[in-house]
Amino acid sequence: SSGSSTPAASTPAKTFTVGSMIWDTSVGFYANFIKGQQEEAAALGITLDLQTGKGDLATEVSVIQQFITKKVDLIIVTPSDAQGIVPAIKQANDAGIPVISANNQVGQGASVVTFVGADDYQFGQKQGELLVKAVGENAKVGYVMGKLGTSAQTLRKKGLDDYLKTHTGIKLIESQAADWDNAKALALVQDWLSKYPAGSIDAIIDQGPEGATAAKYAFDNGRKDVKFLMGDYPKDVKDGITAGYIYGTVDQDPHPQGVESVKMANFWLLGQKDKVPQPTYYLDLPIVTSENVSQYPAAWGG
Amino acid sequence: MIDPVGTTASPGAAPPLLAMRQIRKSFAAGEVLHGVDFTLERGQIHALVGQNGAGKSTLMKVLGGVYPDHSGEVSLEGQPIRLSSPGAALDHGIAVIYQDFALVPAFSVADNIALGREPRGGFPGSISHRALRARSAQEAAALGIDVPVGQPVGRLGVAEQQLTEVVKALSRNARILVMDEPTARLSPAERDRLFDTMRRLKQGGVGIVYISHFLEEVFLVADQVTVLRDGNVVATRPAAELDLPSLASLMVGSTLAVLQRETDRRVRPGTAALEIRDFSPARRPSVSLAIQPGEIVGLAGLVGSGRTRLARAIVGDLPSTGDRLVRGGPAPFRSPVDAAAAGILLLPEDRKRDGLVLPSTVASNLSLTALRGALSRRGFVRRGERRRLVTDLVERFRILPPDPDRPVKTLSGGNQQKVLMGRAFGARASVLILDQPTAGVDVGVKAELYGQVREMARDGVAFIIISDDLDELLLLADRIMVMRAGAADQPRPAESFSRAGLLEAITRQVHEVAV
Amino acid sequence: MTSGDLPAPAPPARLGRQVHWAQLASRYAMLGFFAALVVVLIVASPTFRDPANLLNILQQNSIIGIVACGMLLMIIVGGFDLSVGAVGAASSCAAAAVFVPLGIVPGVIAALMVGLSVGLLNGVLIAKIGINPFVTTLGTQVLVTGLLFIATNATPIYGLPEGFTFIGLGRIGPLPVAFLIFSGVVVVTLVILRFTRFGHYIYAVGGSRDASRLAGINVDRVTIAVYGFGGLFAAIAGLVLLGQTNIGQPASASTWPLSAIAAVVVGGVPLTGGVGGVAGAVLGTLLLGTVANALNLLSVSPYWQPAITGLVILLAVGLDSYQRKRSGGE
Amino acid sequence: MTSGDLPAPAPPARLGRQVHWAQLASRYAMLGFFAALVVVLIVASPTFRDPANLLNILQQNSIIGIVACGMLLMIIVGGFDLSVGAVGAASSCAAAAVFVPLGIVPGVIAALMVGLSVGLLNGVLIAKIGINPFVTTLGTQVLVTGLLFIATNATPIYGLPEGFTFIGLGRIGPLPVAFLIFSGVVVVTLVILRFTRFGHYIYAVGGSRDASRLAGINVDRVTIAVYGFGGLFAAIAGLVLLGQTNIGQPASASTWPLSAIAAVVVGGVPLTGGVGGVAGAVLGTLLLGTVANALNLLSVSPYWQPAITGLVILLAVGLDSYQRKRSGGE
Ligand SMILES: Nc1ncnc2c1ncn2[C@@H]1O[C@H](COP(=O)(O)OP(=O)(O)OP(=O)(O)O)[C@@H](O)[C@H]1O
Ligand SMILES: Nc1ncnc2c1ncn2[C@@H]1O[C@H](COP(=O)(O)OP(=O)(O)OP(=O)(O)O)[C@@H](O)[C@H]1O
Ligand SMILES: [Mg+2]
Ligand SMILES: [Mg+2]
Repeated sequence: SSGSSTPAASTPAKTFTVGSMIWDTSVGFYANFIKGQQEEAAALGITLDLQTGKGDLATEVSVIQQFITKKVDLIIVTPSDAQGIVPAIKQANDAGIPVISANNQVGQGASVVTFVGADDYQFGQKQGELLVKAVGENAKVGYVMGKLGTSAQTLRKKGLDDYLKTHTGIKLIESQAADWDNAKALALVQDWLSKYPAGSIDAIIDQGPEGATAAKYAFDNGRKDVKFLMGDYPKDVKDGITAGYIYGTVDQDPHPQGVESVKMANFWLLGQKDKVPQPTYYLDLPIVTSENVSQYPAAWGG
Repeated sequence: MIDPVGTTASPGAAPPLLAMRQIRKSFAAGEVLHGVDFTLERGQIHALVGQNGAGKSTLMKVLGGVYPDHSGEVSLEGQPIRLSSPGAALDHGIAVIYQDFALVPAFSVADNIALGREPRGGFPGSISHRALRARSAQEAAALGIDVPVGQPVGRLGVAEQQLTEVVKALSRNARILVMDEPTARLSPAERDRLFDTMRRLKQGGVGIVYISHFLEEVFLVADQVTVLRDGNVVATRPAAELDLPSLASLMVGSTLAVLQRETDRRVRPGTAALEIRDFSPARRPSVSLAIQPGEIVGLAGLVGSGRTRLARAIVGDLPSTGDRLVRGGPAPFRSPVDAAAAGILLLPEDRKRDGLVLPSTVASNLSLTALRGALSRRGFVRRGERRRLVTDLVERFRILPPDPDRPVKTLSGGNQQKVLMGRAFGARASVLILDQPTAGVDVGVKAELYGQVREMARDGVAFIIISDDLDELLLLADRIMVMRAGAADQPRPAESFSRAGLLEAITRQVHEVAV
Repeated sequence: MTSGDLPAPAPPARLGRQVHWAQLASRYAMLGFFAALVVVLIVASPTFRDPANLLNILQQNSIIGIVACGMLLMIIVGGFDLSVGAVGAASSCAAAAVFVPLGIVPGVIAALMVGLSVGLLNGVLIAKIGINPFVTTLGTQVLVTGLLFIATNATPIYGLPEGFTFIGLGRIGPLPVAFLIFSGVVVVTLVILRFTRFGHYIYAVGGSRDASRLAGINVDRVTIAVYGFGGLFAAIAGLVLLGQTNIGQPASASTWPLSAIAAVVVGGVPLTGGVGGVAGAVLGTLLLGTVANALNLLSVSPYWQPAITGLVILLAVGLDSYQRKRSGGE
Repeated sequence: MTSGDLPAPAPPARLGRQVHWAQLASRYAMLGFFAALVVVLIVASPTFRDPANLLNILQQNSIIGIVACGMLLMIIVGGFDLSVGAVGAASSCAAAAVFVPLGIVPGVIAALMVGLSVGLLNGVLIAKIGINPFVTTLGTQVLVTGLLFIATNATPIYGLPEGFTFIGLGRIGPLPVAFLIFSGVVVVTLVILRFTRFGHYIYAVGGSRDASRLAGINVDRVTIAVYGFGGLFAAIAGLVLLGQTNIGQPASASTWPLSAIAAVVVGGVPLTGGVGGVAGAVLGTLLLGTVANALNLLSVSPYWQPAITGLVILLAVGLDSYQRKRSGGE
C-alpha cells in the first residue's frame, strides 16, 4: 500500500527514482493525482518516492532537501506557494537535479523543466467564464472562498477578479471564507439566504466543491432562484449537476495531471526532451454543466 | 526492649484489633521504615511519637493503603489483610486523618465531610445534595465541632480545614481511627473537645492511633505509647510507665534541656520597627500596635479570632484601612512584594497552600526570599553564596534528611515546616511575622528554633508570633496581645500572664458573646 | 431550556445549591455580555431577529455544542481532549462506510463504537499509564486521523441515503433536529453533573486526585469513564455533521478541539479542573456562534472577521476574568 | 552542544547539582528511546547516516526548536502560548514588508518588535487582567492572524533580497546557520533558567503563585517577562522561516503552537508548571524531527506517516510516564 517503489515492469538500463512532493496529501483533491502518478510510474518502471508537505511551507522545503540528499533523478513538485518554494528549488538546481512542477506553478528565480497541469489562476478565470455563462452580464453574486492564505484561495480569487474586470455588470455582493469545509460553507450559505430574500441574489459561486451540500439545502428549502456554481468535480458535485441543484463547475481533473507529470519526467530522463512541452504544458479545464455532465466521469469519489 | 504485652497477644487471648508486623517501606531515596511492629487493641488510644522524619506518617500511610508496595504483614482481629488501596483500607474500617490534609479545595466543607460516602438520591447512581448537606451539618454538630458547612474549603484557615478533616474521619464510624497530628493547628478549646470525643469513641471499642508532638497531650489521653526513631521502634509501653522527661529522651535519644524564658535580652528603644495605627483588615475592628527592633510580640487568640487576617493585612495581602509605619515612615503596601522590599516578611500558617513551592527542591525553597538580596548580583544568582546559605540553614534548622536537592514535597511534615522557617530566617528581614511557626515541629527542634528566634531578636529583628501553643508564647514573647473576634486587648508583658490567666483571657470574650 | 438554565445556581464551584457570589457575578457578567450582544443585534439587524435566522444559529452551533459538552466533562476532571476532531471525522466516515451497504442503524452503532473506543483508549492511557492528557489526545488524534487516511486515501465517502440529512438539516416543527440532539446531550450532561454520584466524583477528581483517592474514590475509573463520554459525544457530533454534509469527510472537523475548548473556557470554566457547569459550555458555544453569524450578516470582510472575533473573545473573557479577580473569586 | 547537554544534570526539577533519580531515570528513558531510534536508523539507512542528512535534520528542526524554547519558559511558569504561530507569521511578514524598502537591519528589528509586543500583551492580559493562558493566547492568535490578513489581503509578500536565505538555508562551515541560531537560543534559555534570579523565580511562580507572592516575588512581572521572551523567540523563528522561504506568508506557521508544546511535553516536561529544563525541549524537538525525517527517508506512504508518528509519540511518552509513575516520580 506504500506509495513507493514498484519494481520495473519492462526493465530499462536503470530504474529512475523520481521524488514527488505534494504540498498536502490530506487534501482529497490529490488522491487521484497520486493515483495517476503511481499508475504511470508503475507502467514506466519508475521508482516513485511520494512525500507530503503537510500543508506547511517549511516542511515542503525540508522534503525537497531530503530528495536532494537522497540524490533522486528528478523532482516533481506541487507546491503550496509558487514563490515560497523557490529557494528550495534553487538548491535542487544547484545539485543538478531537474525539477518539474505540477498543478501549482513555481515562481520566478528558480528553473524548472516545465509546468504540467492547470494552475489556480486559470481556474479562477474559468470560473468567471462559467459565472457569466450562468447569470449573464448583470447579477448579484455571493462568493464562497477556501481557507484564507492558501494558494488555491488567493490564486482562484485573483483569476476570478481579473476576469470580472471585463464584466462590470456582475457584482460580488458577498464574499466570505469557508475554509474548504462543508459545514462552514453550509452555515455561510444559510446566513446569506436568510439575508437575501428571493430575487435579491442571483448566484453563489464556491472556489471548491464544499458548497454542494449547501446547494442541495437551498434547493430543498425552495430557493431555486439562486444558481450554485462550484469548483472541482467530485461525485457529489456531479450528482448535483445531474439533479439540477448545481448549475455547473470547472473540472480540474487531478488524475491526468498526475499521469502526465510522471510521463514528462520519464521523457526528460530518457533524454527525449523534445517530447516535453516547455515552458508549460497546460491540460484543459472543461466547464461542466447539465449539458455535458454525462460525458465527464467525476474527477474523484466516482 | 519491645514490651511483649503490647505486641504479641498471648495464646487464648482474643487477637488484637490491629497487628502490623515487620513493616518496611522504602522510597527512591532509600528505606525509611526498617521492620516496624505495631499493635492496637480495641478501645485503646495508642500514641505514636518520634522526631520529625522518624516515620510516623509513613507507617500510618501504609495502614491507610497509600503505600501498597510496603513489605510485612498486617492483620485485623487475627485475619491477615492486604492494604492495596485507600479504598481497601476504608472498607476494612480504617479511617485516617492525614497530617497534610486530603481535602478538595473547591468542595464545600459538607461535600468534603461526605466525600466517598455520599447519600443516594431518587434513582440508582444518583446523589442527594440536600441530604448530604443536612447529614454533614448534623455530623459536625454531633461532634460539637463548629465549621462553616457551606463554605468551600479552599477559603478556610488551616484550623478550620483541620476540624473538617476531624469530622470527615470521625463520621465514618471506623473500627480504627488514625489521627496524624490533629492538634498541631488547634487552639486549647478545640483540643479539649477533641479529647472528649476520643475518649467517647474509645468507650465504644474504637482503636485510636494518635500522633502528636505535644507530649503533655500524650499523657492526657494515651493508654499505650510507641516511640519511633529513624524508622525503628525503640519502645512500646503503657503511658502510665512513662513520664515527660523519659519519653522525650526515648524520642531524641538524649535528655532535653528544659525550656526557659530568657531574661537578659533588652528591647531597643527608639523608633518602632513596625507600627500600625487604627489598622483594620477589611470589615474587621481596628488594631493599634508598635513593635521595637529586637522585640517579640505574641498574638494569642482562638481560631477565627482574626490573627491570620491581621498578619496578611499587615503585609498587604489582604485589603486594609488605617496607617502602617515602617521605621517611622508611612508604608502603603499594595502587596507582600512591597512588604518584602521593606524588610517585612510573613511566614504563612498554611505551608502547603501559601508557604512552600512544593515541586521545587529544599535548596530553592530555602533561598527563594534571599535571592532578592545578597544571593544575586546584576540579576545573576551567586551560586556559591546560595550553596553556602542553604547548607548553613539545613544545618541550623536540623532539616532531615540533610539533602538540599530533594523535592521539598518528599520531606516529612515537620521538616517542611523547618524549611519554611529557614527561608524566612535566611532572608535579611527587619520584621518577621510568624503564623504558627512551630506547627508539627518536634520538641527537640523547637528548643533549637526558639534559640534562633532569640538570637535574631538580639540582632535587632522584630517579631510578631501567632501561635495556638500558649507555652510557646509565654516562653518567647516580651509582650502578648490577645485577640478576640478581630478585636485586640492592649498588649501586656508576658510575665504578667499565668498560663491559666492567658487561657482565660483568650476564651473570655467568647463566653460573653455566647450569653 | 438551556438558556433558561443559565441563571440557575448550577455548581461552578460545587457549593451545592448556593453559588459563591463571585462566581455568580462572573457568570452574569458573561451572560450580560451575551444578552447585550443579542439585544444590539436584534435592534440593529432585521435579518438577525428573523426567527429563521435564530433557528439557523441553533442548528449551526449544535455540533460544536455537543462536542463542548463532552469537553466540559473532561475539563472538569482536570484534562481536555484534542482528539475529538479526529473522532468526529472518523465516526462520520465509519457511519458513511457502513450506511451504504448495511443501512442506518448499523451505521450509527459503528460511529458510536468508534467514538467510545477512542475515548476509552484516551482514558486508559491517561489514568493507567499516566501520560498527560495533552500528549495522549494529541497522539490519538494523529493516530486516528492517520488510520482514517489509510482507510480512505483521504477521499470523501459519497453515496449516502438522502434521508439521513434529516439528522443534520431536518426540522421537527420549527426546531432543527440537530438542535434537539444538542439539547438532549445538554440534558444528559446536566443530569450527570448535578444529580449523579459519578458527576460529583468528576468534580472531586478534578479538584484533587489525591484527596479523592484517599477518600476511596476509584479515580482511574472516573477518569476513563469521562473520556469515554467525551469520545461518545464527539461521535454523536460526527453523526450530525454527516447529516449536514451527507458525505464522510476524512479531512473535516479538524477545528473542533480548539473551538470546543474555547467555547467551554469562554463560558467561564477554568482549565484547571474541579469546577464548571454545563451552563458555561452552552453559553460559550452560543456566544461564539452568534458572533460568527452576526459577522456574516453584517457582511464584515473575511479578512476582518478573525481580528474582530479575537477582540470579542478577549473583551468578553477579559471583562469576566477581571471582575472575577477583583471580587477575589480566583 | 545541545545533545551533549542532555545527560548532564540539567534541571528538570531544579535539583541543582544532583538529580532526583526518578526524574533522571525518566529522562534517560526518553533519551534511551531517542538514542535507540538513532542507532537503528544509522544502521538501517545509509541515507540517514549521511552527514548531509543529519545536518538537514538539525536545520529543519531549528525553527520548532526555537519556538519550543520559548514555549518551555511559558510552560514552566504554568501556562503556554497558542499565539506563537500567528506571531511567527506576523513577524516574518513584518520583516519582509520592511526589508523590501529599508533593508535587513530595520526588518529584523521590526520582526522582533512584533514578537515582543504580542508576547508582552499576552503577559499583561494573563497576569494583570487574569484571563487564563488558553483564552488569552487563542484570542491574540486569532487577533494577530486577522490583522495580518487585513494588512496583506492574505497574499504573501514577495521580492526579498536573495541574500536573506542565508539565515534559513545558509551554512557556516558545515553547520546550518538556522541551527546556530537555534543553539544560541538554547544557550540563552539555559542561562536564564540555571543562572539568573529571573529563572529561579520562573520555577517558583510556576510551582506556586501564592507561595511566591508571599515570599515577596513580583509574580506579575515574572509572568509578563516570560511571555515577552516567548513572543521574542517566536519572532526569531519567524525570521528563520522567512530565510527558508524568502516570502512573508500570512497563512504560514499555524502548526507551530501544537508542535512546540508537543516537543516540550514529549521531552518530559509536565504542563502543570514549576519543573522542566531546556534539555527536555531540545530532546523532544530532535526526537519528533528525527521520526519525521526517518519516515520520509524510508519512503513511508504519506497516508501512513501520521498514524506511525502518533504511535511513536504514544510509545515514547508512554514508556516514560509509565516508569515515572512506577518509580513514584510524580
Ligand atoms: N514521598 C516520599 N519520597 C521520599 N521520601 C519520603 C517521602 N515521604 C516521606 N519520605 C521520607 O520518609 C521519612 C519519614 O517521613 P514521615 O513523614 O513518616 O516522618 P514523620 O515521622 O511523619 O515526621 P513528622 O513528625 O515531621 O511528620 C522522612 O525522612 C521523609 O523524608
Ligand atoms: N480565598 C482565600 N485564599 C487564601 N487565604 C484565605 C482565603 N480566605 C481566607 N483566607 C485566610 O484564612 C483565614 C481564615 O481562617 P482563620 O479563621 O484561621 O483566620 P483568622 O480569622 O485570622 O483566625 P486565626 O486567628 O485562627 O488566624 C483568613 O484569615 C485568611 O487569611
Ligand atoms: Mg508526619
Ligand atoms: Mg490562623
